[in-house]
Amino acid sequence: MNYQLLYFASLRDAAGRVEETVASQARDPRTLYTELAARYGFNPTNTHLRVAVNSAFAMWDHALADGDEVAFLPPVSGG
Amino acid sequence: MNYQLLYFASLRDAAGRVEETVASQARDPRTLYTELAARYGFNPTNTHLRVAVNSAFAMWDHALADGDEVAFLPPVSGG
Amino acid sequence: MSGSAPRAMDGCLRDFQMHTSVFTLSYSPIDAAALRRGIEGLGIGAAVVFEGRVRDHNDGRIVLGLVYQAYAELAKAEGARIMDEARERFAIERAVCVHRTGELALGELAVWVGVCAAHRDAAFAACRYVIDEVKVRVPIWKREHYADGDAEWLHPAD
Amino acid sequence: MSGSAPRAMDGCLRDFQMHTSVFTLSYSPIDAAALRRGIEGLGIGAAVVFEGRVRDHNDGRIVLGLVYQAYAELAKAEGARIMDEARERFAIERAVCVHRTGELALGELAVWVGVCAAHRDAAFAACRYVIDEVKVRVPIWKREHYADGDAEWLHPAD
Repeated sequence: MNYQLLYFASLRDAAGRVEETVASQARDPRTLYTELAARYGFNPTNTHLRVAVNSAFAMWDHALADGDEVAFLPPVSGG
Repeated sequence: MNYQLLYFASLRDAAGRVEETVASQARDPRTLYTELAARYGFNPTNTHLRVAVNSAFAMWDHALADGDEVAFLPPVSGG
Repeated sequence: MSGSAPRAMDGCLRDFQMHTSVFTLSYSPIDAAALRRGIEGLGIGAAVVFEGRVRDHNDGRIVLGLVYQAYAELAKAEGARIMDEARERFAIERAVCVHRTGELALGELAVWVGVCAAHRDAAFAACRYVIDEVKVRVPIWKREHYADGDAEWLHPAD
Repeated sequence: MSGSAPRAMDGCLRDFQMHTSVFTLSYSPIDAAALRRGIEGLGIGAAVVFEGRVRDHNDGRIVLGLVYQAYAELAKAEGARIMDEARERFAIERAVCVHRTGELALGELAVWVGVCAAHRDAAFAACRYVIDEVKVRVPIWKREHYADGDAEWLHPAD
């Protein structure tokens, strides 16, 4: 399936891109993150991150659909 | 002794004056207030009031000196 | 803007590093924008401002306006004590409070409290402390004018 | 002033009686004076404003400036939820929060929260609630530039 990935903050710097479309066999964010972590050198553990699918917070085992927009969110530091 | 009296809020309305100099035998604010309450129809009990002498909060049994400025302060309602 | 508040604030701006606290009375309208500039600064991460305004109703009665009367000398002394206490109790940089006196129309600012600090905990706590203490300790009295023609001094039971 | 914040505020002023809460992001500098006018009103006795600003130091390092990056769509949605929660939990009239994005210089406003209410208890509590929740829930990230040439994203441990 194809996913629209968005990257923010340190993950954006590590991936070297703001967004991209990836083709992946992953069916949930957990598996997708593991793929991307291997590709870009992200921290392989994901316990510090949150997941958003289609601009809404989602669970790590959320069932992804083709074309979904997915973002892995580092701890926030606004305010 | 002569005292410089200042009146505020409802006591100013009841006394019909902002300030005045009074000659009194009173030697403390408690006695002075009793005199003024009788003269102007103030509430004879003073438990709701505070006393200031020479622009500082004072006790009801403060020893007054000739020329002291005395004010009896109703509960405040600023802010 | 005339009145003592803006002048006090100009002083803050001129002597930027001066840690200070200011309490003043203002017979003329309070200039919130000028006061706000007095609590800015490069070392300051957080500012909290409280504004008390004249409401059009109180306790179910329609209010047309009000008068604040102050025992000015004692009010300024007691207000200064409160500001000093706020500086002692909380890790703040500056605290400013201006209380209006005289006749106020609906919507006008009655009191302005501004506190700045490195962090927001102290700024919130100090701002709250100042307004709470000012309301119960500073000799200022409010007389409300009501739509029914009545007017009265507010003397909350202690 | 351009940006969505002033426009949101104009809306508040036009429809005065509308009880509302607003969360926006602003790429241009935050106009605190314009925002403040959005929380005025004749039924309002208390207003509390929190301002977060760019400090010249953090954790002992000298800061030269910073960048806020936001996941805009989710940030606006989560921010709106926080404002709604504040309205549900506290007896307030209006709550407004604007968070800056992009490059900020020292002293610039990073975030502005304004709440107005009939009474100060609710105004203080709601203002505090909004900034506390925004800081931990809204997907916005800060990258500080330091005097030693380093720069890093701040990702506080959860």
